[in-house]
Amino acid sequence: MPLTMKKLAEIFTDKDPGLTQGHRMCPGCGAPITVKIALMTAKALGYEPVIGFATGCMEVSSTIYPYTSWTVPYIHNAFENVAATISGVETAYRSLKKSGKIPSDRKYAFFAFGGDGGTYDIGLQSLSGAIERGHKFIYILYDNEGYMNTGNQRSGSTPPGADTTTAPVGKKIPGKLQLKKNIVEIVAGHEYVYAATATAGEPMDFISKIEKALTFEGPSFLAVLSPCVRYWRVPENRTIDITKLAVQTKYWPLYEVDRGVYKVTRKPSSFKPVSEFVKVQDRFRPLLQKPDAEEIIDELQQYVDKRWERLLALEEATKDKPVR
Amino acid sequence: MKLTRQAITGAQAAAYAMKQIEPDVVAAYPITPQTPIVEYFAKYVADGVVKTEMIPVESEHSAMSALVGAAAAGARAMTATSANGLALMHEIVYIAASLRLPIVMPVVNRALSGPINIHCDHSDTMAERDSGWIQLFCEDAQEVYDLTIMAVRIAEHENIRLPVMVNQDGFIISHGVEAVELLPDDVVKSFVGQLKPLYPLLDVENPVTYGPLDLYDYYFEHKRQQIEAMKNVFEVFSKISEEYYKISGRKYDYVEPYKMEDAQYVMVALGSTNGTIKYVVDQLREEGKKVGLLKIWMFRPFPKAEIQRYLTGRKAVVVLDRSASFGAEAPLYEAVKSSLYEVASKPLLGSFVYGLGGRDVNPELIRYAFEKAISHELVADQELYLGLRE
Amino acid sequence: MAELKKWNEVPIGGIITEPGTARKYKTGDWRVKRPVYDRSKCIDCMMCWFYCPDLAIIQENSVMKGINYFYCKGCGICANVCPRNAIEMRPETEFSHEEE
Amino acid sequence: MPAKYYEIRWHSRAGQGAKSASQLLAEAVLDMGKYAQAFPEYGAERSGAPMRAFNRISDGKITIHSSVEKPNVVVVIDDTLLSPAVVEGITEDGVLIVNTTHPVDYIRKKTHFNGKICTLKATDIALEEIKRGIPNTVILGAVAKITNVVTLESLEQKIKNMFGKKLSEEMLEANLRALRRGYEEVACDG
Repeated sequence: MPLTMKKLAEIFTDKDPGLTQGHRMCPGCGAPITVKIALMTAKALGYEPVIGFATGCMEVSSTIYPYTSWTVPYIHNAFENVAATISGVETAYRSLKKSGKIPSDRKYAFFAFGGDGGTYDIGLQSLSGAIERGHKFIYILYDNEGYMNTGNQRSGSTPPGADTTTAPVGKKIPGKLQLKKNIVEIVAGHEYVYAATATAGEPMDFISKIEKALTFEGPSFLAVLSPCVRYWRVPENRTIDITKLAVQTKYWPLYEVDRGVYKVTRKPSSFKPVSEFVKVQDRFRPLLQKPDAEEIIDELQQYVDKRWERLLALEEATKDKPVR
Repeated sequence: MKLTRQAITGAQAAAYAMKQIEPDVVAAYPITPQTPIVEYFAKYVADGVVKTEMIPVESEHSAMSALVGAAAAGARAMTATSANGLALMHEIVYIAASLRLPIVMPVVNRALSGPINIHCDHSDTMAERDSGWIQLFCEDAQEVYDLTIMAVRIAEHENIRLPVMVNQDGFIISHGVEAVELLPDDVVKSFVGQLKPLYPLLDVENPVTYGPLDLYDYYFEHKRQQIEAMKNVFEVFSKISEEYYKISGRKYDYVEPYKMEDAQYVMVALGSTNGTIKYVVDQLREEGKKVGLLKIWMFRPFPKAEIQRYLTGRKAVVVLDRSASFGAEAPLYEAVKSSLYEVASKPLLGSFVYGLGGRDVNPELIRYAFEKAISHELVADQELYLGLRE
Repeated sequence: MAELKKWNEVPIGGIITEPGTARKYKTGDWRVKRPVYDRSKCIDCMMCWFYCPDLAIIQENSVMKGINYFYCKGCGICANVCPRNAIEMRPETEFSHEEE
Repeated sequence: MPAKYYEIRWHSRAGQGAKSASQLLAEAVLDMGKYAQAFPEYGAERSGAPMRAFNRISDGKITIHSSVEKPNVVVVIDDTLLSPAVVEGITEDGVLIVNTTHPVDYIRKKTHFNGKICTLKATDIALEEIKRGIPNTVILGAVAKITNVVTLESLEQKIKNMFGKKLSEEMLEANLRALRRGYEEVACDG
């Protein structure tokens, strides 16, 4: 039976999810919600999470010495190497278990958490290497579409037209021109991997994907849209409903790729135009004030439509055809 | 005790020591001239000779990153690298020391790019001299074997908890075949013993946080701890060296004085060149010249007291550096010179940079440098070059 | 946290050996709006608890018990996700005389 | 008194086995209770490029770690490499050993070397005995004969230890025959 919110609440009446109060993330931040859901699911299913964190907002704000917001084993090494770091932890676990140096009756879950900077960009090599080597770990990307820790710079995940300090909307250039990297397909290209998108606004989908990742005999990867209210320039209380909107507008399609087999996990019966997702965020406001704003939004609409159709086609084409 | 004497390369000596140490985790990436170490070790793993789990990482950066994870988890962890590989690790080399993880890493010294060059000099390891790692230097393959085994004990000692680089000269030692006395497996195993993990991540009963944001209120205190741990190395090294002597008959120290008793002209150097210097010292002694050698085994922490003790009152001291420090005095020279600031009777000092990018240093060049000292032609703040066309 | 310690009084390597010490750190004073909870409207759906980024919702066995103002930063997510409008965000100035 | 070293320089093409031959020699010398070094010279060259390897042999411990500049013996595994450069630095009483089917005159002409030259048809012998044109073993036999730094027995024992487990009895015998023929068939001039 899948975990429900009520069930989780019962389980966590007298225990913490691994993350405690007193962290110093911005009010309304999506990242701690993402992390909390992942850890609660693992703990509820009897796993002992051991976690690695890439440098970023959440890493900084949760461990300001001598304070730590973690009650699970936690390691931060650097910005670009959380996947390699957790691969070392996981390997140590296998080695020590094999040689009888640690008890073998525990069910560990090795998590690596990183933002989009640590995942799409500077940490991509480390991530690719760890996945290719087949370590059993779960990589959770909390994707807030920019380098928010350093104050809203462009990342490989920033959508076109979003105003950032290193790709600002200017008189000549309308902000970032390039589309987001398709990180899930990059990861899914490693063949023996479970890769999926998720977001807190669709909690049951998110929880079931964590469950699947926990039991997957190999590396798994979840790209979780996790708004940064500050630099998306949305009200602090809209963190959750904006991610729902992202799904309803095809901006953030929910799907998974299990060893090459695509499955779209949420198929809304009707969609909203992507402009609804764009217009609620003031990071797009400078763009929207430009005379050709409509054109740019049309382009984005066409892109999300095409990507959706492509996903459905991939689902059809890869059905029952796992690469392994 | 049964000792095996084998003709092996420095790379084999390192790999063989690693086999006997049998770390829990090895993460490594090949790079010339370190490659044979990871190849030999991979074969031990593939043949089931060791129980070690090997992580065939995609870069040196990930090698050191994975080892930080493995060592924090509570595993005995090792890697090996050279030159650009070490440079790529650099950021994590510091982190490994700062997190006080007892990782041991053979480093096969090679010139740093650019231009790219695969041959020996010490620029790679010198770029890490302030990283918080203990740095040991080997004259030959025997020392590679011995010091790699000793390094494990030093790194893991409760008063130390610092990583160690065991340096050997690229190709000259790593690929040269020499006689090496190998200890039996069980002797090495009982010497290195078992790692006693400190704050292991895998202890979920006692969850710890590694690598927090450490701001101006505590960062300095943590650095002071590292400074103190480095000071503790002297005492611990001596103790472990004594223990190693009992099982091997070979005695190590921070420095090795060679024909120093009455020496008036002394050379100071790191690595394989010391062997060549010994040869020249023997020759010059035959000619009645009072020359000697002070070989540096331990460069970090720097054995200042020994430098002062051995060099005070000598007529002249020549320091050889196999790396340059652009815009400053060469690293070993700078350290020796600064150590002698406080001594009452200062020798004449001279600095020679040699052997960059694998440039050969032969007995004639060493003799030339000694002759400069003997004829009192050294100038303390003039850097000279051995084997360079000028 | 207590007085700052000397270098030889803290564990090596910056490692924090006591879990969850951040609980000692008050984040409630960041708040400019306060969520006020109306038990009569609440259906204990646990949405607010599930989504609170600061883990400031108090519940027992899936029964809503209130809000921990020592930690609550006042983001208002709880009020926004509440299907029954059982949580209202009110300016902190209204409560400035009260102790938490 | 500084130890006296006996030094050998090997010339071959990368992949022809000078490195292995020099290593095997060092190991055999070591088994005799003496000291030896073997070290190749590395560049960026790939198979086929001219390369060099070195041995340094002594009754006492060898500390020196510089390149060999004044070899007592130069061994040329591939006679297409013959040129004055191969005998560069060779000591006055030095010996040049060449794997060749050419006469000594040809070698003198190619190298301008006036000292002692020893030749043998190592590749032919290798083909006859071990059915493969790998002349190392044969040449090591010749080195034993000419230099006296290593005994034939020690080389035989080394080959037995090294190949004993990997090769069939027949192949091992063939290698030992190749070694002995190298020892017996090398001919010197000057």
